[in-house]
Amino acid sequence: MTEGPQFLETLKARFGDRIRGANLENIDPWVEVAPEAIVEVCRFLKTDPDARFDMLNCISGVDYFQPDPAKAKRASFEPHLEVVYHLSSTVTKHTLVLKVMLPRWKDDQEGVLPELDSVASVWRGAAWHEREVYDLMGVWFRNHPGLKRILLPEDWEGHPLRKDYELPLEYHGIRGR
Amino acid sequence: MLLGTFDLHTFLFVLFALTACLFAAGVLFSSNIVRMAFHLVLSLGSSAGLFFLAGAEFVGAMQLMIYVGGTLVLLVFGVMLTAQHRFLEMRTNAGEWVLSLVVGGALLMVLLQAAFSVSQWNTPNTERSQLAVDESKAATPIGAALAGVRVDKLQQKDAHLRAGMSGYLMPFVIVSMHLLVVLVGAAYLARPRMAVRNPKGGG
Amino acid sequence: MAEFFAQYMPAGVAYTLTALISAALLLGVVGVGALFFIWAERKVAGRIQDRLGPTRTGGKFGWLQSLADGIKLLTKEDIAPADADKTLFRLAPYVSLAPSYAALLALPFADGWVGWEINTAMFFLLAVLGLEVFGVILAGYASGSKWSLFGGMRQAAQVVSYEVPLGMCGVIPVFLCGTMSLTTIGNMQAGWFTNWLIFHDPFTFLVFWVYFTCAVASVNRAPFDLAEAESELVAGFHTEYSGLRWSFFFMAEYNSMLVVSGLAAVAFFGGWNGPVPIFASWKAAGGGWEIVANLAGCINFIMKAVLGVMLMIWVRWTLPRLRIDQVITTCLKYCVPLAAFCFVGALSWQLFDLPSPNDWVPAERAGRAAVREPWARGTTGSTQSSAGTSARLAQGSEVHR
Amino acid sequence: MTGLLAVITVSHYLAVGAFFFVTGVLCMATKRNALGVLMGIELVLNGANLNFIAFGSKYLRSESLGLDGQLMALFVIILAAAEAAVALAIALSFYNAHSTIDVDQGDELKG
Amino acid sequence: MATANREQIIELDVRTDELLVNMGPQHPSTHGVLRLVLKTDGEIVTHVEPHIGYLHRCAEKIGENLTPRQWIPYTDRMDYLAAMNMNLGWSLCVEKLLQYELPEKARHLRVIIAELGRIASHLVGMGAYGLDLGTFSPFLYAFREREKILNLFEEACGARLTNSYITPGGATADLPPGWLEKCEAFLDQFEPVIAEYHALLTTNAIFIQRTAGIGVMSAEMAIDYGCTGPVLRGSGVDHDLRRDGEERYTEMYDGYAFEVIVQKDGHYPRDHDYPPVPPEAVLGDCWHRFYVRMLEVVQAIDIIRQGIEFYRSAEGDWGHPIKLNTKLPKGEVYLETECPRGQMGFYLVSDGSAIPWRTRARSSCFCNLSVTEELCRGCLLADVPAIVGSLDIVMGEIDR
Repeated sequence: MTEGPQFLETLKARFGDRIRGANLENIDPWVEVAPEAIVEVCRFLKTDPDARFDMLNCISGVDYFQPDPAKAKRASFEPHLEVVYHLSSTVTKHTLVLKVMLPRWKDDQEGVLPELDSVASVWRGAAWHEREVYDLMGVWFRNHPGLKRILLPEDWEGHPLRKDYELPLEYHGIRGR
Repeated sequence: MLLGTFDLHTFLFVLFALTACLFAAGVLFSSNIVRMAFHLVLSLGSSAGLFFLAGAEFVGAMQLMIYVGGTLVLLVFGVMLTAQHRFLEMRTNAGEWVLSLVVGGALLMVLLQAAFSVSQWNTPNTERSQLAVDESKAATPIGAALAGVRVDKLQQKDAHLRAGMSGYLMPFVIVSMHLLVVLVGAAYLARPRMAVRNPKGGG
Repeated sequence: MAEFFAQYMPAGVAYTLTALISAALLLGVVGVGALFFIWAERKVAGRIQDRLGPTRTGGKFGWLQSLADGIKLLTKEDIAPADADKTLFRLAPYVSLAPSYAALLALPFADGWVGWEINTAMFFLLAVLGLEVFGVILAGYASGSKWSLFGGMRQAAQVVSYEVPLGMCGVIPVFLCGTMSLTTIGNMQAGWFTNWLIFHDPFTFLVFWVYFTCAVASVNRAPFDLAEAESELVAGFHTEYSGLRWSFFFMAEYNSMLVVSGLAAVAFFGGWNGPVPIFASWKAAGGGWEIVANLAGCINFIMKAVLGVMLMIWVRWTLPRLRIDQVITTCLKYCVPLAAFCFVGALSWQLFDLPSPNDWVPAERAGRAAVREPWARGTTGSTQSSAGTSARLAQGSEVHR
Repeated sequence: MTGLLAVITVSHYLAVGAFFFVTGVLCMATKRNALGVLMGIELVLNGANLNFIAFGSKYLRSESLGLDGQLMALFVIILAAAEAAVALAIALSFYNAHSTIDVDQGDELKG
Repeated sequence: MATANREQIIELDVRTDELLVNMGPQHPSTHGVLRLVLKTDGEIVTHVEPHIGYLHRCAEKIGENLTPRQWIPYTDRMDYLAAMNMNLGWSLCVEKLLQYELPEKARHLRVIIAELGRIASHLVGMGAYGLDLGTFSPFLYAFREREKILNLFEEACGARLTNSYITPGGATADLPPGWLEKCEAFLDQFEPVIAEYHALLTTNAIFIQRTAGIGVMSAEMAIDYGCTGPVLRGSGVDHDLRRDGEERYTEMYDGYAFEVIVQKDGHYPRDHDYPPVPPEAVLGDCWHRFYVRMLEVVQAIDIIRQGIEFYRSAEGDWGHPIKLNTKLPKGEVYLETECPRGQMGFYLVSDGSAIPWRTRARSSCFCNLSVTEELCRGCLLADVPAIVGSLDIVMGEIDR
């Protein structure tokens, strides 16, 4: 993940402002990609002979939202969702972190999940990771081969890893709180 | 008193005959195909007991092995293959039942009448007690007969008949060929018509 | 016994009573045998796996473990699934138990110590053992469970396949001895162990292993226990069974193991004849001495049979399970051709009267276990000496001459 | 009744055979399931077998058919096995074509 | 009459007759509470769909409410068969965020413990694989040896299964006196025992028949699905984080001589007497995955022996656990370690407080299991346990 800067220039040259930015100071530098470009960028990174990021290690969702209004004022971030892609290469042994920033709700309508293109067409292994992100974090992946909950029951409501998630009062007769 | 006059043969005969008939009726009257197969197994098994009783031990064992152990297993297998509504039932309507029972009953009466009317059949073998136990056991003569030697007809007086005493070699060969052809034919008939997926990496 | 009862009651009742008592006795043998083998299996398995097995119940070696388990099973609730065909479901264990129980009828434990001296005992045993599959199929089918159905289907395919090589293996001793009577086959192998049919020639030696493989497969033991393969089918045909009905399947299985091992002992290992003819003179002496000799023979036979069962137990706890296609392949590609090859080989060996180990035992030169037909050797001299040779076949051979 | 069962004779075997035969015929007539019909045939053949065995039994008749009876029964069993194999194959292939084993459905020649 | 009869006909259709069966979650061979929905056509499996989540315990959510050291026991319960390696992954991740420099002695201690954990885990994988194929005894032979490792663990940290031993900053305690000798004695005793496993499984004819050529996974497919660990190397991909990982992890293995267990030019690295690869085996099949594990056990013994020497000669402190409420610097780190079952990744996002803003565990088995659907398509029913078993999954890690 130290190799982030190396690919930043290449990516910027190729995708221009669809590469929204980067943080090179972080221990693992990351590159921010525009949501609409993520599939293209990933496909480029996988096939580019210099990069060869053939393995998708992980897709994680991070919810930046401070539910406590008192703390929210001091929070250093705007409420948003991040989807983080950790890539690595079994050939060149490089690693890279990509990030996509999404609104917490689509068009700021509470309850409507933000949407993002699925990278399952680039790495088949992404399908399950995206299902997990959808399940626990609530991001709707477009063009996913079978997006449904994976860890939680299919009739579960809500996405538990969101910071404002509250446990249901009861689920099929089981007391939640 | 009915029970008082039984000897062992009678006792076993009644036992096997009753079970055989009971389960044969079971085959007829059950509409569930698996139960029919089950009843048939027991019925044929009991009739194998009758074979043993009549001294035909080889045929009895043959009945158990080929008929009950082979054919009927195949049959049940067929039932399982075809009946995925697992307990498949096909009922016959009442009209057919009445008609067939009347006809069947009449037929049975005629046959029973015939069976008991011939006095030669109806008289017991008076020498049965003198019969050596080994006499009735015929596995080796049967084998010899199938191989072309009638060891039981050695005392045949008629020279012409003696010459023709080649036993059952010819039918045996024919039956063997027949079985072979049937097996090939059955395998051909029952071959899967659909494209068969090869199991990945299967041996 | 029937005559004794007949003095006091009508003959029909007497026969029924006799039959019931005999049946109960045999069932006791089956039950006790199963208890012992289940205990032995657990004990042997334990030792094989570096542990102790049962240790507490009934004293030092856990003697009573299987009895305790039996009592536990007795008290268990008898469950039938809602989807099951209840009648067949309830009957299936008995259908499974009955043939393996009936097979004991024709299995001689010593010279003349046999429930039913039947001329076609070998054939009868193989036929009856083949019937056991019905219980399994019915159980699989009637359980209303998909796993059971899989087990039943597998069992049907497997047993029907394995009956072919099993029959072929069984036919070799029959042909060598010229009879299907197990008592005669056993008696013909009297004398030194060199006279046992397994040492008769290389083909009989080979065919014993084919027989053993097929026997293991036909009694549904590992590595051929496809019908109850727990790693795939949960428990196969007996998934839905509980309590005593469940244990009936096991009684049937262990009893069948005993029967096929006993059959192997008679057909290949001299039956009740020990490796060294110690009791031969006693037997000839008749009277009480003969009974003692027979008792020793019976013990001898049981030891051989139990050894076979132990071998099966050993195999079970050592080998992984085959896949269904491999099981059928083993049968059709290896066992059947091998058995056929051995069949031809053993008969040729006999036909050309090639040497056999028994020829090298001075005292036993003439006592080789086999039919030696004069017509087959091209001589008219009466060289055949075995007591059990069928007189009728000799008669038949005269026709040819 | 007592007299009827006093000593078992050929007739008794024939009676059981007759029962098998009739049951088998009725089975063939009433069952609409192809495999049921097949089972009827097996019953009929078994009834015939019983007759052969009875006539061939030295125990029942001194002037018996002897070995011939048993051999006939043997051939019947073998042929019945062959017949069952073919019938089962036909039933399966009929089933594949018609998706049923109701024999009433097999009234056209081309499946 | 014919029309009346027709109404009673039950429609049957043999050609589309597929049996839908549930393998699990209560099934003897699904390694915990995994549920596989199988569509079978006779014995052939046409479709497999894994259903997971039966063991989901919200570990990630819990991690957002605990300090990193408090979360250590939760990592134990992920891959509960290799708890030490889970501890190690999380500890390294936290240390990476803290930029903590580990003392020399602690490094070797961790290597010894981690490799012991690898052996213990592979022993379960191996034994349970025997169970999947229907043989019970190797399982107990494997557990007999595993118990000895657990004894060592117990002596070091007091716990056998959920150890919580390795912790950010080092370990909770130093190895007790005399432990190294016991460990060496164990290794000397254990090394010859491996031949037993090879005899019972690896070279057993039935075992080879059941595994060779079954569930063949190409290298591309393995990489594409993100498979890691023995599953990846069983497909012939030369990738092991102990050598290829990031510096924070590989520096732990500085000075250790070991080779990546992977088939190259038809051969596995041969520094021991391994049984040969049977001709039936295809690279990427169940047999190779199993074999890689077996070889890794031998290799782990080597590494531990080296580690013991290093540990003995190492100077200084064995490290000190960080304070329970250490403030984490703002930032985010991701670190993967080579765990027995594959690459276990931890992702830690910190907002500057003592409690992480987000913790994320990247499960190796999760990715490894995701291939089941494709790997099992068209195999036989009995191959399903063989294939799933060869992936050596632990549900605790998949569901977290």
